[in-house]
Amino acid sequence: MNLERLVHIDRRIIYLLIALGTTIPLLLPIGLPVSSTPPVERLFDKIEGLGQQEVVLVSFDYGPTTAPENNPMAQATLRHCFTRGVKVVVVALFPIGGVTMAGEILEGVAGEYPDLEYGVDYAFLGYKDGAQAAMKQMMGNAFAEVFPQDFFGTDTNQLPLMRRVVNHEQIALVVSFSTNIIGEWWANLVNAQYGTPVAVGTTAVSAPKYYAFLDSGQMLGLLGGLKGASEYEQLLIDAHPELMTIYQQAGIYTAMKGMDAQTVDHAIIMLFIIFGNTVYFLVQRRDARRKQHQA
Amino acid sequence: MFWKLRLPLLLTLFVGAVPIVTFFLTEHTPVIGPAVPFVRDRVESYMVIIAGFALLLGVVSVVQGSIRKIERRRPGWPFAISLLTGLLVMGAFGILSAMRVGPFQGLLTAPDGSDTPFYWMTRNMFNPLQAAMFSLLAFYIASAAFRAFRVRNVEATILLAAAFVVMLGRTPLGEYVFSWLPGGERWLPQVTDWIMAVPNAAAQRGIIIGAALGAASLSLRVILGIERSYLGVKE
Amino acid sequence: MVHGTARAGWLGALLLTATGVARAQIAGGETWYEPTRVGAPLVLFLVFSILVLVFIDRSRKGAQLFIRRIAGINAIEEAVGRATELGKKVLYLTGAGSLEEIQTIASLAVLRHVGSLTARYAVDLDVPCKDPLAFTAARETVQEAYMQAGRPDLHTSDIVHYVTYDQFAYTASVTGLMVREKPAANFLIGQFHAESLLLAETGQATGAIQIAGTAEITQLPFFAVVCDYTLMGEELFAAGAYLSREPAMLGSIKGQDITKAMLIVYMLIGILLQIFGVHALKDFMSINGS
Amino acid sequence: MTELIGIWIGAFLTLCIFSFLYKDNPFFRFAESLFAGISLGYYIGIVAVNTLVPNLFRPLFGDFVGHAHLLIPLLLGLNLYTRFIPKIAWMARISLAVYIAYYVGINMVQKLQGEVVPQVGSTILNPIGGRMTPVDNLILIVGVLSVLIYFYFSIEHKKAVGVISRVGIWFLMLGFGAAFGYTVMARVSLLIGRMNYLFIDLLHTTADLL
Repeated sequence: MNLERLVHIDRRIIYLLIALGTTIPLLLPIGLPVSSTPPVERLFDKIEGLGQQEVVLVSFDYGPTTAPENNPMAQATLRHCFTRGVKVVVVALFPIGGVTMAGEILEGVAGEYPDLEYGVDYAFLGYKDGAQAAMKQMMGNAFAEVFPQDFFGTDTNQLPLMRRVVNHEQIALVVSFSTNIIGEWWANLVNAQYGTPVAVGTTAVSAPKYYAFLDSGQMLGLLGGLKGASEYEQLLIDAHPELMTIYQQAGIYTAMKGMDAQTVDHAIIMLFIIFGNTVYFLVQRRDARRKQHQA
Repeated sequence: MFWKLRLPLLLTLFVGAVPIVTFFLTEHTPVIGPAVPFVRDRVESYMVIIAGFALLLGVVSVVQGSIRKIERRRPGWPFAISLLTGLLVMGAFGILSAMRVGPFQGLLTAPDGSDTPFYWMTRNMFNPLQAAMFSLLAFYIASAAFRAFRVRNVEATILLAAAFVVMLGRTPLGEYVFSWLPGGERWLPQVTDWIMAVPNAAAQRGIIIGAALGAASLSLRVILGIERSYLGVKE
Repeated sequence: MVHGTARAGWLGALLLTATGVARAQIAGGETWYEPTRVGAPLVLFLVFSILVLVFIDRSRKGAQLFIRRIAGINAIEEAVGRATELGKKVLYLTGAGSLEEIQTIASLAVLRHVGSLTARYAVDLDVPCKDPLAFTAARETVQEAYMQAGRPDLHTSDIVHYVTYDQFAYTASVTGLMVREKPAANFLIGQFHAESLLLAETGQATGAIQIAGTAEITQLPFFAVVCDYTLMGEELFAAGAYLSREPAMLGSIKGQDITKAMLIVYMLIGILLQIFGVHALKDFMSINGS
Repeated sequence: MTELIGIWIGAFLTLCIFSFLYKDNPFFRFAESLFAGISLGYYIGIVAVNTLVPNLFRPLFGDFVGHAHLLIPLLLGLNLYTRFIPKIAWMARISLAVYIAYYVGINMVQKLQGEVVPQVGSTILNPIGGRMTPVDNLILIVGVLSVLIYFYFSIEHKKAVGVISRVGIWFLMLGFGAAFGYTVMARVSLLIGRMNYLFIDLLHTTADLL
C-alpha cells in the first residue's frame, strides 16, 4: 500500500464527507442527548425565577451572517419568557440587520402565544445606532429618550408596558444576543455601572473571550454557539414539556438539530485527525526501518 | 522638500498629538477645553467622510483594470464584463438613490414601503454570495485540521491535544466518551471550560498586553515621523 | 531638524497635559481631566513614551542594541528569493483593515521592504486591496519602494490594485487569483477576520510559501496552523523596525521592551502584595483608574 | 414571481460558489466577478446615501455658513484625487498623513488604557482565593508572564529566558489549539445555516409561492 498517498489524501474527499455530514442530520434528525453547563443553567434559572411583572430586556446585537447560531438562542429565551409570562422589551443595536432579525424572531415566537398582547406583555422598540451611547442613555436615563417611538411608530409612552419601564431600575435582566463586541459592552458599561444582571448569547467564536467577563462576575450567564443554544432548548423542554411540540416539528430549524449535524461533522474531523496521525506514524516507522536497513 | 515631506510630517505630529492630549482632558480644561468635545465628536465624522471619498479611487482602479483586461483580451477577460456590469448596475442604483433622481427615492425601501431594485439585488445576489463564501470555511477548517494536526514535536502535540479536547468537549460526543464512569459525562466539557478559562485566557492576555505595547510603540514612531513607509519620500 | 521639532513638539504636548492635570488637581470643583484616565493610563503613557524616547536617543547616538532573531521576518527574503527562482509572482495582502487600524500601518512597513526586494530581484508583485484608503497608501508605499530600489521602470499601476470593499467578495477574488496564477509566495500581513483561513488554506493548496502576520487574536490560530511563518501580535508591530535596521526604530523596540519588563516586575510585586492583603498595586491598575 | 426568481438566483449563485470546492471553473469565476462588481456597487450606494449625502452634502448645501467646518473633510477628501494629476500627486499624502496620524494618536492611548492597564490589573491576583483554585491562578500568572517573556525582543532567548519563553510558546499553542477547536463549531454552524437554506428554506418558500 502506498502510504504517501494516504498522507496527502485529496482534500475533496474531506469536503464531500463534511457536506454529507451536515445535510443528512438536518433532513433526518438523530436526536442526540444534550447535557447542560453552569453558564447556561445560570441564565435559565434566572428567568425561571422571575416574577410575572418583572421585565427582561432582550437586545438583538447580531445580523444574518450568524443567524444559524444566534437565532435558536433568541427563540428559546423569548419562548421561555413568554411561557412564564415574564414581560419582554426588545431592542436592536447591531447595525447590519439586527432589527430585521429582531422583527422576524419576535413575530415568529410571539405568534405561538395567541394570548400575548403587544404593548402589555412585550414591546419592540426598534434599532438605534451608536450602541454604547444608546445603552447608557436608555439604561441610565430613559428608554423613551432613545426610542421616542417603538418600531411600529407608536409613541413609546403610549405603550402600557413602557409607561412602567423607565430605565434600568425596572429591568430585572438584560439578555444580549451578540456576534461580537456589543455583548461585551452590555457587561462592561451596563452591568458595571447599574448592576443590572447581564447574560450574553454569542457565537462559538466569540464565546472564549466572554469567559473573562463570566469570571469577573460582570456577566450572569453565557450561551456559547449552537451548543449553548441546544443546552437552553433542552432545559426549556425539561422544565416546560408543553414546548416539546414546537421543538419536534419537522421542517423547522432548531439548535438541537443543528447540534446533531455539528456532532457528526466534529466526529468526521476528529476521525480524520486520528487517521492522519496513524498514517503519519506508520510512515515514520517505515522510514526509520529503511534507514536501519541501509545502515 | 518642505511641502512633500516636512509638511506631512509636521501635520502627523500635530494631528497625532491632539487626540492624545484631549484623551486625558474634559471640556472644563482651561484654554484648550473647548477643543475637547470638538475632537471627540467632530473629527471622527470628518475621518469617515474622507474614507468615503477614497472609495472612488478604488472604483477608478477597478474600472481601469477591467477595461485594460478586456482591451488586451487577457485570460478570463469575459469575466471582467460581468464584473463591470454588476458594478455599473448596482452603483448606478446607489448613486441615483443618493441623488434622489426620478423614481429612485430610497436606497433599500421606496417611500411607499416597497423594496427597491437595489434591495432586490442585495437580498438575492449579494447576501447569498456572502453567506456561501463564508460557509466554505467549514470545509477549509476540516482540511486544515486534518493536514496540520500531526504529532510532530512538543509544540504541535500541545496544539493538537488542545484542539482535540475542545472539539470533543463542545459537542455531545465529549459526554459519551467517559459516560460509563459515574459523573464521567461531565469531564470533557469541564476540561474544555478549564482550558478556555485558564491556559487559553493566559495566552490571550499575554498576546494582548504585548500587542498593545507594540501598537503603542509603532504609533509613537509614526507620530514622531520615524516610521513613514506610507509617505514614501526619504530625506 | 524634523526630529528635533518632533521631539520638542512631543514634549510640549506632554507638558501641556501634565500642567492641565496639575491645575485641575489644585482647582478642584469641575474636573478638568478625565478621572478614569488620569491615573494608571496617564502614568503608563508617560513612562512608556519617555522610555521609548530615551532609547531612540541612545540608539541614535550609537549605542548597540541587540534584537533577537524573528523567524517569520528572516523568512521574507527567502520567500521572495523562491519566487525569483520559480519565476512566479509574489502576492501581498495588507489585510481587511483601513488606515485607522494600526496593523495596516505595520503591514505597510513590511510591504515597503517586500516591495524593495521584488524590485531588486525583478519579480512580479501583486497587491490586491480591500480597503480604499489602505489601497491609496499601499500604492504610495510600493511606488516609493521601487524608486528607492532604483527600478522605477518596473513599477506599474497594476501592482497595487483595488478589488472591492466587501470581505467575502474580496476573498473570492483573491482565492480565485491564487488558484489561477499560483504565486510562489503569499504575504498575509495585517488585520484579518474570518477570511484568514479561506485565504491561507487556498494559498497552502497552491503550494505557495506563506508568511502571515496579525494581531487579531481570533485569527492567529489559523495562520499559525496553516502558514509557514506567522508574525504574532507584537512581532507584527516590530517587523517594520526590525527590517529597517534604523537605529531610531530599534531604539523604540528597546524602550517598549523595558516597559514590558517593568510591567512584569510590577505584576510580580503586585501578586506578592496581594498575598499579604495589600491591594494598592492592583487597585491602581483596576478598570476605573484612580 | 420576482421573489421566486430571486430566491432561485440566490441558490444558483450559492452553488456556483460551492463548485470552487471541486475546482476552479467558469461558474465560480462568473459568480466571483459578479460578486466583486455588485459588492463594490453596493458600497458606492451605502457610502453615498449613508455618509456623503447626510453628513456632508446635505448640510453643506442646506446651510453653508452653519456647516462651513465641513469644508475641512471635503477638501481633505477631494485632495485624495490629486493622485490623478502627476505634478501635484504628492498632495494626496497630506490627507493620508492627517488620517493616519489622528487614528494613530487615538490608538496609542486607547491601547494603553483599554488593553494594557486592565489586563495587567486583572493578572495581579492573589493565588489563594478568588473564583479559581490556587493552581489555576498560578497557571494563569505563569502563562501571562511567560508569553510576555516570549515576546521580549532585546534579549537572547537562551538559558533561563529560553526556558521561560519555551513555556510561553506552549501556552500560545494551547491557546491556539483551543481556539481552533472552538471555532470549528462556529464554522460548521454557518454551513448548517447554508444547507438549511438550500434544502429546507428554499423548498418551503418555493412551495409557498407556487
